[in-house]
Parts: sequence; structure tokens; C-alpha cells
Amino acid sequence: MTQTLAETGVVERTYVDCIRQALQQLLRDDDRVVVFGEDVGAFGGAFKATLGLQEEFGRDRVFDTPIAESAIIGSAIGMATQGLRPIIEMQFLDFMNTALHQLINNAATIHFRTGNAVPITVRAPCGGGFGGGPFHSEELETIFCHMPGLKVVYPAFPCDARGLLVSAVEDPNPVVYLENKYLYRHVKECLADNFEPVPIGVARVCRRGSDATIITYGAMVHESLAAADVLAAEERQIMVVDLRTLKPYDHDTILAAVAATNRVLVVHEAWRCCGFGAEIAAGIAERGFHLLDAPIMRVAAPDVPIPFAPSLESVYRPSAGTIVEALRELIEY
Amino acid sequence: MTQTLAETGVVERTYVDCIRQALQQLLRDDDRVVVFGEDVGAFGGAFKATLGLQEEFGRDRVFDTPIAESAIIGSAIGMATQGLRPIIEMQFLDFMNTALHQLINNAATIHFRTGNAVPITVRAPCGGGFGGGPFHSEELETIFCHMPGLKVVYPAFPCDARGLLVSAVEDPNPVVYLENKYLYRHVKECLADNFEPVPIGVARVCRRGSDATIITYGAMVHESLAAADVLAAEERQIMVVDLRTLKPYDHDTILAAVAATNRVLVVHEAWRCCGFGAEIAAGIAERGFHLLDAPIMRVAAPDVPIPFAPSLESVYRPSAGTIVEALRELIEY
Amino acid sequence: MPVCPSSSLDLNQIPRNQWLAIYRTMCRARFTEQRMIRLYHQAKIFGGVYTGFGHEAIGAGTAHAGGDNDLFTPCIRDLTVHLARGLSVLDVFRQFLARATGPTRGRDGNVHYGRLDQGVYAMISHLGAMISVAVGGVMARRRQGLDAVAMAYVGDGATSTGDFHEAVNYASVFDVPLLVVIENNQFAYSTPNSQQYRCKHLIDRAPGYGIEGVQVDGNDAVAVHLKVREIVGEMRQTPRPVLLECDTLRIRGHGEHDDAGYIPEALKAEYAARDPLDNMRRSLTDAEIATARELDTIDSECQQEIDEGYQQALAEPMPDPATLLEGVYAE
Amino acid sequence: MPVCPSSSLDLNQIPRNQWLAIYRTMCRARFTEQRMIRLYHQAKIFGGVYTGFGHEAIGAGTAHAGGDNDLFTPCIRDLTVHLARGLSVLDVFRQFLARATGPTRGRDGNVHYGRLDQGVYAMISHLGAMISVAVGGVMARRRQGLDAVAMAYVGDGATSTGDFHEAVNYASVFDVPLLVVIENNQFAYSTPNSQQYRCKHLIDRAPGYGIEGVQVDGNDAVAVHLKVREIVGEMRQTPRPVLLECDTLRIRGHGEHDDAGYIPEALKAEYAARDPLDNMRRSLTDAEIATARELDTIDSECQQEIDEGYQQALAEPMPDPATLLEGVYAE
Ligand SMILES: Cc1ncc(C[n+]2csc(CCOP(=O)(O)OP(=O)(O)O)c2C)c(N)n1
Ligand SMILES: Cc1ncc(C[n+]2csc(CCOP(=O)(O)OP(=O)(O)O)c2C)c(N)n1
Ligand SMILES: [Mg+2]
Ligand SMILES: [Mg+2]
Repeated sequence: MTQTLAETGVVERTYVDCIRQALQQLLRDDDRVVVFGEDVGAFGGAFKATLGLQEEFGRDRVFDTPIAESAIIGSAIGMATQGLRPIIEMQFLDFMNTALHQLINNAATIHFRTGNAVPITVRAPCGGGFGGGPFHSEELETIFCHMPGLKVVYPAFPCDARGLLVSAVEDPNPVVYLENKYLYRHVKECLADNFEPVPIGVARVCRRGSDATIITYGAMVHESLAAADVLAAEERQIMVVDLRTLKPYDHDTILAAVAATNRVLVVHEAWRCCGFGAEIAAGIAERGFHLLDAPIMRVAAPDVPIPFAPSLESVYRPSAGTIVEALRELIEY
Repeated sequence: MTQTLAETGVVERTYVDCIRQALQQLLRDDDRVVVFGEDVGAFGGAFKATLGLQEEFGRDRVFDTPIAESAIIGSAIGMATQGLRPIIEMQFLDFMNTALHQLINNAATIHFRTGNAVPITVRAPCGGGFGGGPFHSEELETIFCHMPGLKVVYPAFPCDARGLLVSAVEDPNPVVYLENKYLYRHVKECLADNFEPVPIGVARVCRRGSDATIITYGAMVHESLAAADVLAAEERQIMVVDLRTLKPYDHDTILAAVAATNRVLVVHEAWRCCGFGAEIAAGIAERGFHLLDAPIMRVAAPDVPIPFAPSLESVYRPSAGTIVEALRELIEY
Repeated sequence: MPVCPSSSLDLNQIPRNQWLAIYRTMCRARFTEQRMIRLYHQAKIFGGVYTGFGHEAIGAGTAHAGGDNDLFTPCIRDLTVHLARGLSVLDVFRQFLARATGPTRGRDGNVHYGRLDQGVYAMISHLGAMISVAVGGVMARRRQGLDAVAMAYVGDGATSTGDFHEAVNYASVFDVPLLVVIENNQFAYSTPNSQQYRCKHLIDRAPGYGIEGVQVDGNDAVAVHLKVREIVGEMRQTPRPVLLECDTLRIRGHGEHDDAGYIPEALKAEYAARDPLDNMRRSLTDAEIATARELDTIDSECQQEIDEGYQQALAEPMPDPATLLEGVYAE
Repeated sequence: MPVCPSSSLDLNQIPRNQWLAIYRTMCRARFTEQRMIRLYHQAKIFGGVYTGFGHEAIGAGTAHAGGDNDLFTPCIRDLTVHLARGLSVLDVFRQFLARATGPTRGRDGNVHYGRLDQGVYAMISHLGAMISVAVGGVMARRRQGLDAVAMAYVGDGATSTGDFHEAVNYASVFDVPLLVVIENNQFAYSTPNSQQYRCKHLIDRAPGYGIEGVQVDGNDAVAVHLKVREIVGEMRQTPRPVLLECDTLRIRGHGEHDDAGYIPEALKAEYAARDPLDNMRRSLTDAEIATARELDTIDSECQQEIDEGYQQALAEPMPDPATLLEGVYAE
């Protein structure tokens, strides 16, 4: 049995393994690809997502930079417009706030303004759940989705992590690739060596159901599935949609999923006010109003800075428990 | 008549006049107040909002800085935590993107983390409609509203401009004071010299109506009122709510206004996707669902970078015309 | 201290045509901007007008020292750079008049343009942000085997931004052949250098990056050009960034809405006496590179190009509103 | 080049108690962090642990040169600064153990704390960001008539950030008495200085800001302290920023999760031989400021404080989840 698995290359892979695998494959297949950022070289990155890549591909393809987020993104723009396919790692998403203009004003607008493509991929480890506190746990997708010109993807599973990374790098546009730190080593799948790109813009129904629909992404997909398990024990069938791409997001899958249950809960780890879930809810309230039998509910982080203490973070961060509660309320409406 | 007006100090005042008046009063009344930023000294600022203040209060109270948005905000934090009431001017809101971390990570979280108050006011000229192109026309309220710890105000009228500025400066928290460049000299009111602070967190119903409700703010209040005029000629009465404060926003007034018409249109100048209107719509879809007879509609800028050409900007920017169209659709639903 | 420019420099080191090309670029820029100013005051221009009056020697002197593969990130006062790299005056008017046919197809306006096929990036407004773009661009070109260099232009004010620092340090760490052209015109909008920095010269920052700093008279195109040829020649051999500080004065306001009342009259007069175009004419005639007549002919050719360019641009359409949503993403 | 530290310096310039206070601060920091490391490996700490092993002379030597009104923005390796300013070891444990009673009430963790009543700001993680906060803080205090100075701490890596540049230039323009303490420990996480900058010394940046730069042996608390007293004395007279570069080595990993395998063994050994605590003991005994016995007594007092602090913090509660929403805004 073990042997058969090994023969087909099927092994258990974590989320971060899959990121590394995709980077490796991209570097091998396309010598326009370069990988850089703080400590991504010999050290392999703060989360080891680039481990071994400098050794395999050399300092010319995989390299460390000074601590200069603006110069990192700016130089990636320069490279991308001259034919390379830069993949940059922000050590933590949070630190990109020092240089958002390079991404949202510069990279994102170049094609509209000049017609020149800017194929950069910004890998941004995000999210909490591990005691990272206010400056190492942020989820800022709403900013990237608000600013025209970016694409934004956010895998929840190892398989999507590698498939979306390849699509992001092959896309001719700047793509923000959000990778959840909590998922890095907490989620595993048995996967073969070979894999296909996962198309940008296509959501996935992870679980079918008829009583209510959860629209979610990232780490909250797993919490939502766990919540659905709880309700399944009570004979309630919950549909769970993993958006996978946040911009452009998959309206059709969302509306179909809402149509199937007439009740919808939007779940994310980011703050509630002006979070990405507000857009999803507003979109449904606008285009799927006739499908609704109940208010559109949201489960999200409360509007407070991300607290450090486990006693606080565990209630701050949405969980299967809070999702279950919301689902009960939604179903009973 | 003219004399009587002059006696009571009632004169026609523009939006930018009122900003200047409030700054002057604040500087006079409270010597903890300092005003600084790029070119705000002798030159009076890019929009002349600080004209004459350095002359009156000296270089010690009103001063120019190097071009260093991060240092400007950072130094304001330092001052505010040591007892001053700094008011800083970002020359254009757009340039704050180079230093968002100082505002959203630093200033906004300090009270939560340490219990120290950070009374800074960030004046940020924003918005388009004057051929400013992609880098001088942004509206980024969604970012400030998403990040916990900031308050966000956005006056639409001269009277509110001065009343909210005073409240912002008196508030013990970091307040983003969004001032619309198009309104600076386009909107005038006859106002007395004396004025009261306008409380943060309180919306204003600018116009009552029974057929539909517009929730809006900033320059779009005026477009909305113009649209309501158009529909009034068709015997349709449109309620217009000017939010004035975006965070914390005035749920109660919104819900009451929705209850009065059962139809709601959210209007803003910022981009649609993840715009502040998404939050308003989502909030209503969640808490006011039972009040609704029609989908919640949004009129906002389309998700493209802000175009320069007048032929494009005029269709890009929401106007009375686009609002009228949306209202018709909403009413006929 | 008005001086006879370039008096000690030997212009015959390089071909006559190169000097005439530089002169022509300077004239095209100056005359185009004169027209822009007129149009602005006639309210025929949408948005603001920001000119490079007084800066012409810097852009022309540097950009004409570049080769085909080199990259440029010009700033708001560098019309000369665009023209030196091959942009037509017609395209400039298209840009300022927001024509659908222009370099940004009316999507952006006035100084925010550039044609990548000419090695020129369209700037964003955020000061300092383009330097690292130039750095990355030339890193990519060198990987592709081209011995490209980059020239990034910034003002005195822009040197205070974090982006300036990050990019120059980054370029130094990666041995990137980057010429940082500091156009020190003594003011950033209304802010004088004394409120912007406290080093004596901005090239005092060079040792802090472990690189060389060079100063040059920014009103003397001959001096700028000869110096930059030398620097760029060395850079191609030994790739490293260099800071080049060009002394000049912004002759007009920050933009045409600004009367620059804050610039002392004496300072204005001093630099008016050192106008880069006058200087260049003097240098060329003194060195017998060209006669005044020949230069006059260039002047009138430029004027004609401008008349024609303006008329043609005027006749062309603005973007069709129906195309508003197009072009956000590359396919 | 292990040297006998401070051999040429006269310790009797200042009172004996001051030296003992510095020594005590260093011991409290080192021993507290030793306990933290143990707790980390016992999985009793939530989040990471980042220590200042090897940096003790810098924080203690500088902070003990400050007066009551001075302001400090310590960085991740500056436990000594907090302790020098009066923070109790108990508070440190409360912070690391996320206790409701701690300086951030469990809202933030490990190195992100500071008590403003002690003149110490709680850092945010974004490197370089706190320098301008120190600048503004001391500007305010001086307006209030206090002759305060500020000390802002940064690593070698943080000098590459735009924030470093903006803040130092800004401080210079406003004549702010700011001591920028660069703790050059030769690595930023795994990145060696050769990949971070190319100037010889980081104080080569001082002339670019028109300010003075001073270098000091960061493992020698006596040298640091005497030099900083001198600088701060001058600063109070003539307010200006100064860059102080302290040479040292990060002895452990970036955090306890990191074995620092990328630091050459020889380098580690060289600096191990110059351990700041050993150096300080030697200086104090050589100069007959204290006997080894007296110093041992301090050591054990520190150990006891740590035992007690840890035990007490452990017994205290974490924040009540019901308070999660509190404190976002000041009333
Ligand atoms: C980051 C940033 N802050 C502020 C501005 C607004 N602004 C535009 S030009 C300018 C002055 C620039 O001065 P300088 O760099 O010396 O260039 P000059 O105009 O003198 O050529 C300012 C403050 C901006 N464009 N970007
Ligand atoms: C703006 C920013 N980018 C990246 C990081 C992640 N980071 C935290 S510490 C660190 C290394 C810092 O090195 P240095 O400044 O030399 O300080 P040291 O740890 O050596 O004391 C990095 C890259 C950060 N905190 N802030
Ligand atoms: Mg200038
Ligand atoms: Mg270091």
C-alpha cells in the first residue's frame, strides 16, 4: 500500500509543502521566474516556504533583500515590466503596510495607464491563531480587493495552494497570493506529485447542503466545515463555498449556492467593518435579494486590534463554535 | 440687510474657509494644538486651508515638514502621546499610502495595547472631479474604517466641516478627517462666526422622503440631493442621509431612514468593490432585512483606476444622473 | 555667480550631431512647455501644468548619454528625457490634452506618462517610488545579458522620502548600475532646502550607501553630458549606483497655479542669467560647433513641430466613455 | 580581537552606584531572558521569544545615561532599556505570559510593550517606525520647556527601511535631540550586513543628515555609558540628532525558534569571549568599583527577583474574554 502510494508520488503534503513545491516547479519550468524577499535565500524564509530553493537554483534566481518593502515591490515591478516573473515574499503581510503605494498605486494601475503588463506575484503570509498579536496576524484582503488592478487569491487547501500559485505566476497581472500561516502545517492532503493549475476566479463548493450556505475562504473554510459537521449531527445540511479567489470573485457560484438554501452566512477571519464579507453580503443583497429568506449574516473578527493573549485571541478569532451559533440563528430565522 | 448680516458675522463661507476657520479657532483656544505638514506654513498648504495661520501663530505652532509622510504621522503620534493635539495635513490623501502603517498599525492600536490616548487629527484632502487622475483623486475611507482604532469623519457641508474638525481635534483618539477637494470651493453656506462642534457618530437627514432612501456622504451628498430634486419633479420623495461620520457610523439613523421608505440606495465616490458602501449595505442586509422591499442598491465608482480624461472621469464619477437612474430602478422594483 | 559655462570643457570629444541633438531636445521641451503654459492660462488644458523650465540641461544632458537598452524613470520636470528617448511632441500634446491616441490613452494626464518601448517608465506621483522600479528594470535587463544602465530622476524634496533611501541602498547592495539624478532646484513646492535637509550637499549621502557622489552644474548641458558619459561608461564596466547632484533653480512655480512668490527675486535673477538654453547656445557657438543661425534654424523647426503637434492632437478624440472599463487587467 | 574592555577609561568620573545600577540592569535582563528561553522550550510561553543576549551593554549603557524626562523607543533586544527605566521583572513576566495585569494587559505580547510613565514607548513591529515617534515625543516635551532628549533603538537591518531615513532626516531638520542607537549585531534575522548595506560603517550615513556619527564597542557597557553621557550632555545644550553605532553580535537566533546556524562559529566564539556581562564584571573589579563577591550578591538578588516575579505573574489571571471589546478607543 505504502509502496503504491510512493510509486504514484502520492504523499501527505502540508499547505506550506505545496507552496514550496509550486515555487520549485515554477523555477524549474520558466527561467523568467525569480524569487526574492527578506531571508528567503539560504535560510528558506521565515516559514521555510523557500527552503532549498536557493541551493537548487542559485543566488541569481532566489535571493535575500535588504529590509525594504517598498524597494522589494518596486524592483519587482521593474523586473516584471522587463520580462521576468518575480515572486516576492512579504515576511508577514502586515509589513506591506509600509509600502502599499507600490502595490496599489503603482503595480495595480500600470496596465490601465500604459498598457504594460506587470506579472508579479506577492506572497503574503497572513492570519492569526498562533499568538502573533496585532502586528503578525493581519488579514488585509479588503484593501487589495478595493484597489482596482490587482487579483487576489487565497487558498484554503494544499492542493489549491499549489494550483493557485502557479496560476498567479502565470497570470499577466499583479496577483496578491494570501497564504494563511495557521494553515501552513495544520492542513494536509494526500496528493500526487503532478498537479494542474487552479484557475483564478473560480470558487469551489466544498460541501453541499440545503439548510444554509456559508461563503468563506482561507482558514475559515476549515472552521466552517467543522461547524457543518456539528450541524450535520443535528440533521442540518450546510453548504460551504470556498471562494479561493477574492478578486475577481465568483458571483455565479455564490448566487447558485444562495439559491440552493435561501440563507447565507459569510465568514472570514478579517475584521468585520468593511471586511471582504461586506462586499459579498452587499453583492448578494443587490443581485440575490429575491433568493433570500433571512438576513445575510456575517461572522468575522470584531473591530478590535488583534489581541495577543490566548484567552482573548480564542474569542477574537472566528471558530467552528461561533459559526455554529450563527448558523443556528440563521436557520431559525 | 447686508449690514445686519455683517453684524451677526453671517457671511457666505466655503468649505475650505470653514476648515481654515476651525483651525484658527483651535489654535487660538488651545495651545496644545499644532498644525504641520508639507507646505502648510507660509504657503498656506496646497489648497490654502492653512493660509495665514503661520503668520498668526508662528512657526512654532504651524510649520512645514520634509516630504516624509511616515515621519509626519510618526512624529504626530509622539506629540499626541506627550500632551499635544497635532493636526497634520496630508497634501493629498493618496500619498498616505506610503505610510499607512503609522496610522493603521501604530496610532490606531496604541490605546488598545497600552491604554495611552493618541489624539491626532489627520486631515486628508480626497476625491476627484477636477482632472486629478489616478494619484490625486483617491477615496480610501474603507481602509480607515476597516482598521480598528480610528475614527473617520467626512463632512459634506461647510458647517459640518468646521464643526467636525473641532470635534476631531477634541477627540482623544486618532481621527481621519476626510475633506473633499471638489467641495472646497464649490459648496458655500451663509454662516455666522460662532459655531458649535458637530458630534462624531451622528448622521444627518438632509432631506426627508417616502419613496426611497439614499445613504451617502462627502461630495455625493450634493449629487444625491440634486438627484432627489430631479425625482421630486416626478412626485417621488427621496430621503437623503448624510452620514458625516463613517466610523463609528450611525446605525440607528440609517435603520430609521430605511424603515421610512423600505428601499435603499447607498452612494459613494470610492470604488465599489469593498467600498464603504458595502459595509452599509451589509449592515442593512443583516439588521434591517425585514425592512426591505427591494434589493439594496449601490452607486459607486466602477472598479477601474481613476481616469484623467474628462470624457472618462465624468462617467467614472457617480453623478446626479447615475443616481437618478438607480433610484428609478429601485423605486420600480 | 553667472559663469561662462563649460569654458574649460572640450566639446570636440564627441560628435557635433550629439550636441545638436541635445540642443534640439532642450528647445523642444522649452517651447512645448511655453505652449502648455499659454494653453493653461487659456483654460485649454485639463488639470495642472508642471514645467521643467530651467531643468532642461539636466534631462537632455543625461538622457542623451544613454544607449538603446537603458531605462529611465523621469520625474515631473523631465520632458527633455521623454523627448531625448524618442517621444514625439505630438504625443506630449496628446497626453496633456487627454487624447485617446496619447501614451496613456487619456487614462492619465500631464506628467504621468512614458513609453516602455523607449525605455521610459510612466511615473506615479508618489515621490521616490520610481527609483526602485528603475532598479528592478535594469536588474532584469542585465540578467538578459544586456549591459543596460538606469537613470532615475528625483528632486531635492524627494530625497526625504523613505523610498529614496530604500531604493538607493537596495541598488547598492545588488551592484545595480543606477544613476540617481538629483535635480536640486532648491525648492520642493514652497519648501526651501533648509527645511528639507541639513547636509551640505545631497551627495553627502553617497558614502552612506557606499557609493560615489558627483556634483555638476545643472544649468550647463555640456558639463552634465560629458560627466554623465564618463559615469555611465564606468558603470557599464563596473556596475554600481552613483548619485549625481545637479544644481539648478525651478524658474517657475511648482505648477502654473503657483506664482513662486516664496523664491527670492535675487535668486531668480541669478539663475535667469544662467538659463540652460542660453548657456547651451553660448557653449555651442563659442566652441564653433554651430553658428547662431544654425541654432535659430533648429529653434524654428522645433516651433513648427510644436504648432503641428498641437494642432494634430487637438483634432484627435478624447477617449470614448464606453471604453472606461477597458484595460484594467492584461489578458 | 577580544580586548580588555574599557582599560583606558576612568570609571571614577561617575558615582559607583551608577555602575552598579548598570550592572544590575544587565543581570536582570540576561537572567530574565534565560528564564524566558527555558519557559519557551517548556512550551510555557505563548508566541515567540526574542532575546537581547549580547546586547545588554548597549541598552543598559545608554538608558542609564538618560534623565527623568527623556524618552525611549526600545526595540526587540532592549529589555535592559525597560528595566533601566524602572519596569519590574514582574511586569516583564506578566507581559510574556499575557497576563491581564501586565503593561499591555495581555493585548500585546513579548517584546511589544513599554510604559509611557517611564518614558518608554511600546514598539510596533514595523522596523524603523518608532524613531519618528521618539522624535515627535521629544519635540513635544521641549515645547513644554523640558530639556528632554530621546533615544531610539534600531538594528542594522532596520537602517534599510524608509522609516529610518525619514525620521533621522526629519529630526535633523527640526534640530531634535535624538540619539539613534544602532545596535549593529551584524545580522538581520538570517541576513548578514553584506546583504543589507554597502557603506563601511552605518555611521557613514551621518554626514548625509548633516549630523554627527559616533562608534562604540557595543559589548562594553562602560564605554557605551561614558560616551553616551557625553553626547547627551552636549545634546541638551545644542539639540541635534546623533547616530551612535554599537558594534556587537546577536549571540542567539533571531528568536528561539532559530538556531542561527548561518552565523559562522568563529564569529560566535569571538563575541562569546567578549560577553558584555563578563566585560562589565571585569571592568568593575579591575577598577575596584566592586568586588566579585559584591557582584555575585547582585546576581543572586536578580535571580531571586526573577523567581518571585515569574511565580507571581504565573499566579495572575489572563485577560477575561468578556473584556475583549474594551479599550479600543480612549474615552
Ligand atoms: C510621497 C509624496 N508626498 C507628497 C507629494 C506631493 N508633492 C508633489 S511634488 C512635491 C514637491 C516635490 O519637490 P522636489 O522633489 O524637490 O521636486 P521639484 O518639484 O522641485 O522638481 C510634493 C510635496 C507627492 N507627490 N508624493
Ligand atoms: C518593515 C518590517 N519588515 C520586516 C519585518 C520582519 N522582521 C522582524 S525583525 C527582522 C530583522 C531585524 O534585523 P535588525 O534590524 O538588524 O534587528 P536585530 O533583530 O538584528 O536586532 C525582520 C526582517 C519587520 N518587523 N518590519
Ligand atoms: Mg525641488
Ligand atoms: Mg541586526
